[in-house]
Amino acid sequence: MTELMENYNGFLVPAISFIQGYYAYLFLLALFTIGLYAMMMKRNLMKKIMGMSFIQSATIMFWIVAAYKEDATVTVYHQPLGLENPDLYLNPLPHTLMLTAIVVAVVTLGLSFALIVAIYRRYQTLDEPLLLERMQ
Amino acid sequence: MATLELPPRGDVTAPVHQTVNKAGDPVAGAYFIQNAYRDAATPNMVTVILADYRSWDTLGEVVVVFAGGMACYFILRRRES
Amino acid sequence: MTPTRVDACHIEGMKSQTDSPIIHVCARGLAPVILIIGLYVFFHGHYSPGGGFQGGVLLAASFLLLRMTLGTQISQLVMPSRLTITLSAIGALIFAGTGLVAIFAGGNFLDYGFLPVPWFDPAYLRNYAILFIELGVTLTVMATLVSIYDDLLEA
Amino acid sequence: MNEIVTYTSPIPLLAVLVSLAAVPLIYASSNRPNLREFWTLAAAFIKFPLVLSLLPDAFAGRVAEWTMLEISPGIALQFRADSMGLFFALVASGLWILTCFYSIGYVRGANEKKQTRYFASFAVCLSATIGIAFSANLLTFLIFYEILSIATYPLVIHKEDREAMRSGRQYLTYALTAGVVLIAAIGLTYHLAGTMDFKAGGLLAGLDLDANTAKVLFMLFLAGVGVKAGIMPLQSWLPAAMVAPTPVSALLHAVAVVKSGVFGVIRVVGFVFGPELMHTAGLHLILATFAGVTILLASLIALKQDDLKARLAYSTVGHLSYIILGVALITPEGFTGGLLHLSNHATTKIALFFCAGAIYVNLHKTKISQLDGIGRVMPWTMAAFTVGAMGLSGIPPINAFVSKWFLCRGALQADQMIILGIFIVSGLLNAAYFFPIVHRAFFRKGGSDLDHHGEASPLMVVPICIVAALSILLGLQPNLLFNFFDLASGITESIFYPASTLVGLGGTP
Amino acid sequence: MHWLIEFTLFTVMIVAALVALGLRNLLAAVVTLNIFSFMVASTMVSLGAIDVAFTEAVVGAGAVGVFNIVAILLTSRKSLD
Amino acid sequence: MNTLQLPILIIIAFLFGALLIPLLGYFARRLGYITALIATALSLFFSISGLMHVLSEGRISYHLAGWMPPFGIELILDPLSAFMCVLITGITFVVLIFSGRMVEHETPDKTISYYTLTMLLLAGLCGMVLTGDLFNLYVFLEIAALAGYALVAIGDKRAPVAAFRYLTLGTVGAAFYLLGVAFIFISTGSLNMGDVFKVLPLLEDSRAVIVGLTLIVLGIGLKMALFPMHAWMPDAYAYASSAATALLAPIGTKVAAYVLFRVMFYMVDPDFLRHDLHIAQIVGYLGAIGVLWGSILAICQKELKLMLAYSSVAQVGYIAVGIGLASPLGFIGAILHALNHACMKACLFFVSGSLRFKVGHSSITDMNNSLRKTMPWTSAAFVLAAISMIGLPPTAGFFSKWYLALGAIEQSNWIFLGVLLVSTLLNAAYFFKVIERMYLKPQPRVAAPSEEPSEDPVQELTDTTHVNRNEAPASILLPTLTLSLSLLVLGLANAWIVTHLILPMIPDWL
Repeated sequence: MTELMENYNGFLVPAISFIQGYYAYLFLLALFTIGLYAMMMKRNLMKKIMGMSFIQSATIMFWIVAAYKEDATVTVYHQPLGLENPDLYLNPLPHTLMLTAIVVAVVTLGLSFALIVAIYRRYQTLDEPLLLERMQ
Repeated sequence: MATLELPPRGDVTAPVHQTVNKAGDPVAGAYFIQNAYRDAATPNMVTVILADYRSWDTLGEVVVVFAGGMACYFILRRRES
Repeated sequence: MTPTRVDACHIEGMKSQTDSPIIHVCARGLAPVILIIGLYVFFHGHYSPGGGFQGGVLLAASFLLLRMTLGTQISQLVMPSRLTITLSAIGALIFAGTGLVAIFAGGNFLDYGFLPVPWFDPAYLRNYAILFIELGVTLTVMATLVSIYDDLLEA
Repeated sequence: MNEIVTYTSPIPLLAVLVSLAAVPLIYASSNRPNLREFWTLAAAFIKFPLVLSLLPDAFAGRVAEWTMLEISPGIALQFRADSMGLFFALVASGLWILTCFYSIGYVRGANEKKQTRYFASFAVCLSATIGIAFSANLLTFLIFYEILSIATYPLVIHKEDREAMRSGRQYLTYALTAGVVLIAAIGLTYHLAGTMDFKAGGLLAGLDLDANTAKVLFMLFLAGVGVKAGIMPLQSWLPAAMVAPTPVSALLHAVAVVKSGVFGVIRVVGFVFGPELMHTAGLHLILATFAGVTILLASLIALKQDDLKARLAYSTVGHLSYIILGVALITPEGFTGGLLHLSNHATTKIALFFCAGAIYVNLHKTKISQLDGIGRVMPWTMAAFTVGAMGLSGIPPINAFVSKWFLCRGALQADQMIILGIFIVSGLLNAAYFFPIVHRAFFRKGGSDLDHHGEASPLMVVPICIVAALSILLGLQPNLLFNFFDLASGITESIFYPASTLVGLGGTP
Repeated sequence: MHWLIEFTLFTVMIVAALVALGLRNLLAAVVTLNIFSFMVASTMVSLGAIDVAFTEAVVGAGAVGVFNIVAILLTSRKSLD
Repeated sequence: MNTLQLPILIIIAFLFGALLIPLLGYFARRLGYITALIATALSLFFSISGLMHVLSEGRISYHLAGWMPPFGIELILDPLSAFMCVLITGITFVVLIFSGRMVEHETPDKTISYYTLTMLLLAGLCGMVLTGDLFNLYVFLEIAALAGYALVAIGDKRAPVAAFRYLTLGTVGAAFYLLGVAFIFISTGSLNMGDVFKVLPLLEDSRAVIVGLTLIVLGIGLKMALFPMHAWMPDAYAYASSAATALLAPIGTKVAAYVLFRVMFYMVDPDFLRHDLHIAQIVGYLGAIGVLWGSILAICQKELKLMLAYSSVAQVGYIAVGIGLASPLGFIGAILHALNHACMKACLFFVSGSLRFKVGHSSITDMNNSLRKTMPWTSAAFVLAAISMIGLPPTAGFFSKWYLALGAIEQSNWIFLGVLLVSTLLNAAYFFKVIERMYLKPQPRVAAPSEEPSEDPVQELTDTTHVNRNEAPASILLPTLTLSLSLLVLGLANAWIVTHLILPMIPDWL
């Protein structure tokens, strides 16, 4: 029993705190990789766009995770909390930046849809092998 | 693996959350929290940063939106009306 | 793969009015509500989450709803296609113009403290200036999203 | 004996620019051949006196200099008419006048296309050559060297047929590769020495260079300038480039371009490395090996050629290496001999090429085996050919004998019996490949097709005779006209005895 | 144990992403993509970024969803992979 | 107006141009072009006066919205960015004059949106150049990128596919960049480049920073078409319309390269760059491979625009080599090459555009010596630009290579030296191929049906001297000639440029 406790203290606690601290980064890394994989390997242009949006989401989430503080509240001024202690509020800067980044991402997606429509109009397909064949 | 050198999630002692950085200069995030309401009489700090402190970014964002619209217009419209 | 008849039907279907009365009625009822929510989000951006961009997307959503259900022809009356690009340029001009006014008033670009509106103290001047430029953001985002939709259907 | 004084004078610049200025005029009057050729002649007649006017100053130890603009921080586009440059410029610009007349006769006689482009390129080439001669530092040298490479290209491909294009490609490949290697060499020199100005006695002389570095650097330089000088593994462009019209072969591929390469070698040996460094690092042996092998192989190959111009081309390859071998001896006599051979070979070889061109225009013959009996049809031309052949074989009254004599003395001075042997053997080989032609021309009976032909047009024959006469005159009295001999010995002196740093006022020490 | 909720959301997010990529019917994939987008927004709420979450929700469900569907209807609904 | 406002004026001239064109174009289509010209001319004026101001009185740090740098966004007008702005606006001005007729010819019903996108592209590029804030750079990068994707998408039939590839890769690049900025931001707590420069030395050997920088370089490398990430570029440039290519090719990649400069030499601690981190060297070696690879692929191309696009891959490699040298000479070489290459590439794409305008195609295999008769000036401009691309003195192209070569020698980096020299030969191989065809290849026996019909086909077969002159119109020809002559001027004036413009930008520590 004591052995188990020692084991718990010596290994599990650090492990759990490690997971608690870094799981978000690791998930996002995975998401980023999934996105890259989709963009490189998927043959349908629509799927490529999905991969692109995964990459963008992963990047955006990365910033948001970085802005998180334990035991802090949202970024709206709350009278009782006052303004003196910045640790009471989340960091608003990454939030702002990501707002912009999301907009950029949306517009990029919109443009890519426009391109897809233009491509389909010319080649009647969105699958890359067929597309390359018809481009010759 | 590089993520291991980043501060863990929710770490209050991360450089981003300090009031001064290692070189002794003020850090933007803490300044915004402390002064946003004072500077623009607006409780939502994100709005203040978005539209005042970093309004140039937001103008850029608006221009991106405009550019996106213009780009779709350029690509898809057959003829300008 | 040549365009099948099904695809052609889709395109036609998206441009014309929907046949289903339920969708018709729901959309007609929902669109103004979304519009109001959009306006609320835009105006309430100072105090809660929201602001120009989100408001603009909601406004655009209401117009898009109309376009999807009522067809492109009728919804032109609400938001004409040829105005969209102009509107989005005007929105961006409102934003950039505010900045330019600040330059002419002797400040740096976008420095709202220098705007020539004498009867506000600086903090409130900034407050209202923020609202004003958010108006530009809203216009641009709304108009652009509608414009992109129109362009996609134009094809 | 007085110190060298430099003074600012725009004459070197003008000498470079005058033919360049003729280019737009030539293009502007492309529809009126007479006016166009007048511009060419005018440029030639202005250029030569300009160069000549610098000569007295050079003998007085005054060197004209003109700094145009800074072309890279600390390095200027600078012209300096020192005696070495003047020597080369005199040869090139002097022979240009004759070539001008000859060209006019040739292109009209052969009914060449694109005459405007031909004359324009020619003028640019001359500018570049004079620029090479007068450049005061390595970068200026490089610039004009590359301009020369490019400007010659249109002349090589003049015929625009498949063979011409192939030769043009080959020529460009060699020339550009050389230029590239030269860039590396010059950059390295600049890095090592911190300067690029040519200095009699070597700009690297006082640097205490590591022998291996010096060898690598020298090999780079050799590859760079050696291509134009036709040193043996790099020579194959030269025979190929003989598809160009004959005046081009004559002036450019016997004088201007190839001599620029040789001039470059001399600059490198005498003004970049200096005799001392050449000795201590053993560089002269490398140079001598290459040059010696080239002389023998080129002469042997020339023996086998049936095409007249190809034979002349290989003979050129061999004779260029004569000059280089003389320089490689690093003895005053050898150096003087090399320099003299630079000018002497120019006059004799140009005579030979002129003859080949005249034969082609007049009789449309290019093969040696077809030349039976033409001595009777074209006596003046073939007489001049004989003079040139005698000169290059080293037979006394002709000027090339003088330089060969000095070269041999140089070999003796350096105690290099092998080199002496090379000179003698190759002299015999020269005779072996030239005299059969003379023999065919005068002592064999020609075919009936020669009956209706006479001598070539006077525009061609007169220049031929003038060059031939010049060869003889210079052989009898090397110091006649332009004091080539004094100039050469002055240069030698300035390189080998840099302490006195002066140009001799006539006469060896 | 607040972070366990986030952990779950993240897991669903990744699963939704993988499913969206795997579906051959693009319309179904788009719906899955909306789930993904909703998960992202929820995670953002959980991390306290309400402004961003709002935007992501509006955009993911509204603009991008509409565009996605329009684009698919205008082109082809099937995908090779 | 106050000279201290210059940095912002450079950008907003374009910005207002972009916003006004759709409004004014509503009234008269011609107004769009005129507005674009005026905006560019204004911006050029502001850039030049900015450059003069910077050289005489030092850098300007412009605080947008009046907030101090860590809080607000900072624009930096120092010699480097001012130089870049002059380059961008100057080249664009020439390109706009050129594209007046081209756009009318190629996309006649889309001129308004074309010029709007042009202005947006330039606003984005100038914003990228001037900004001192890492995130702001991302925003402007996206503006420029979006406009770029759209401009590429119209042209050849294959253009949308090329644009789509450009878009996906460009977006990935931007995402990489943003992720890298996140790493830097999280480690240092600041987005301002000056702040980051101060803090980075204090973070000893932080792997997060290294990863962040690597990601940034990766992202920018994608935008810049650095060697393994160049896949989008050739197609995008080759299939876009001539006017768009002429606009994008000279400056698009240069600005990305400039960002690399900023990040490498102005944001990162010098010791970091030299010893701990081999990013600069890696960039240099990638560039070196790109030089060879791009040149070799360019030799294989049969279409002039495609060949030029591949040669751009190679030329970007030179700039990367200059960065990799991380020495003053490398710096000079890279910046000078950015300038030279912008002029050369613009000129060459002008030529390919004029060919398409007049002949209808720019296929190398179909070229023949009728070109030197029909379009003598255009051909001459091509030859001059080609000579400069090959890098023969006294044209501009030689000198950038010269400085790079000197830099390589100084550092005893023989690989770089070898690459530089070999690439000269490769360049010569593909450019002389074109020149040879342009001037020497005889016309085909049977006149191609696409050529303009001649009155007497028999005569055309037998006699090539009677081809009528059919030169491009003056508004296309003049910019081409101006640029080709400017190559000579730039070559001869390079010492002046180096001492007066480039030397002041080299950071002290280099």
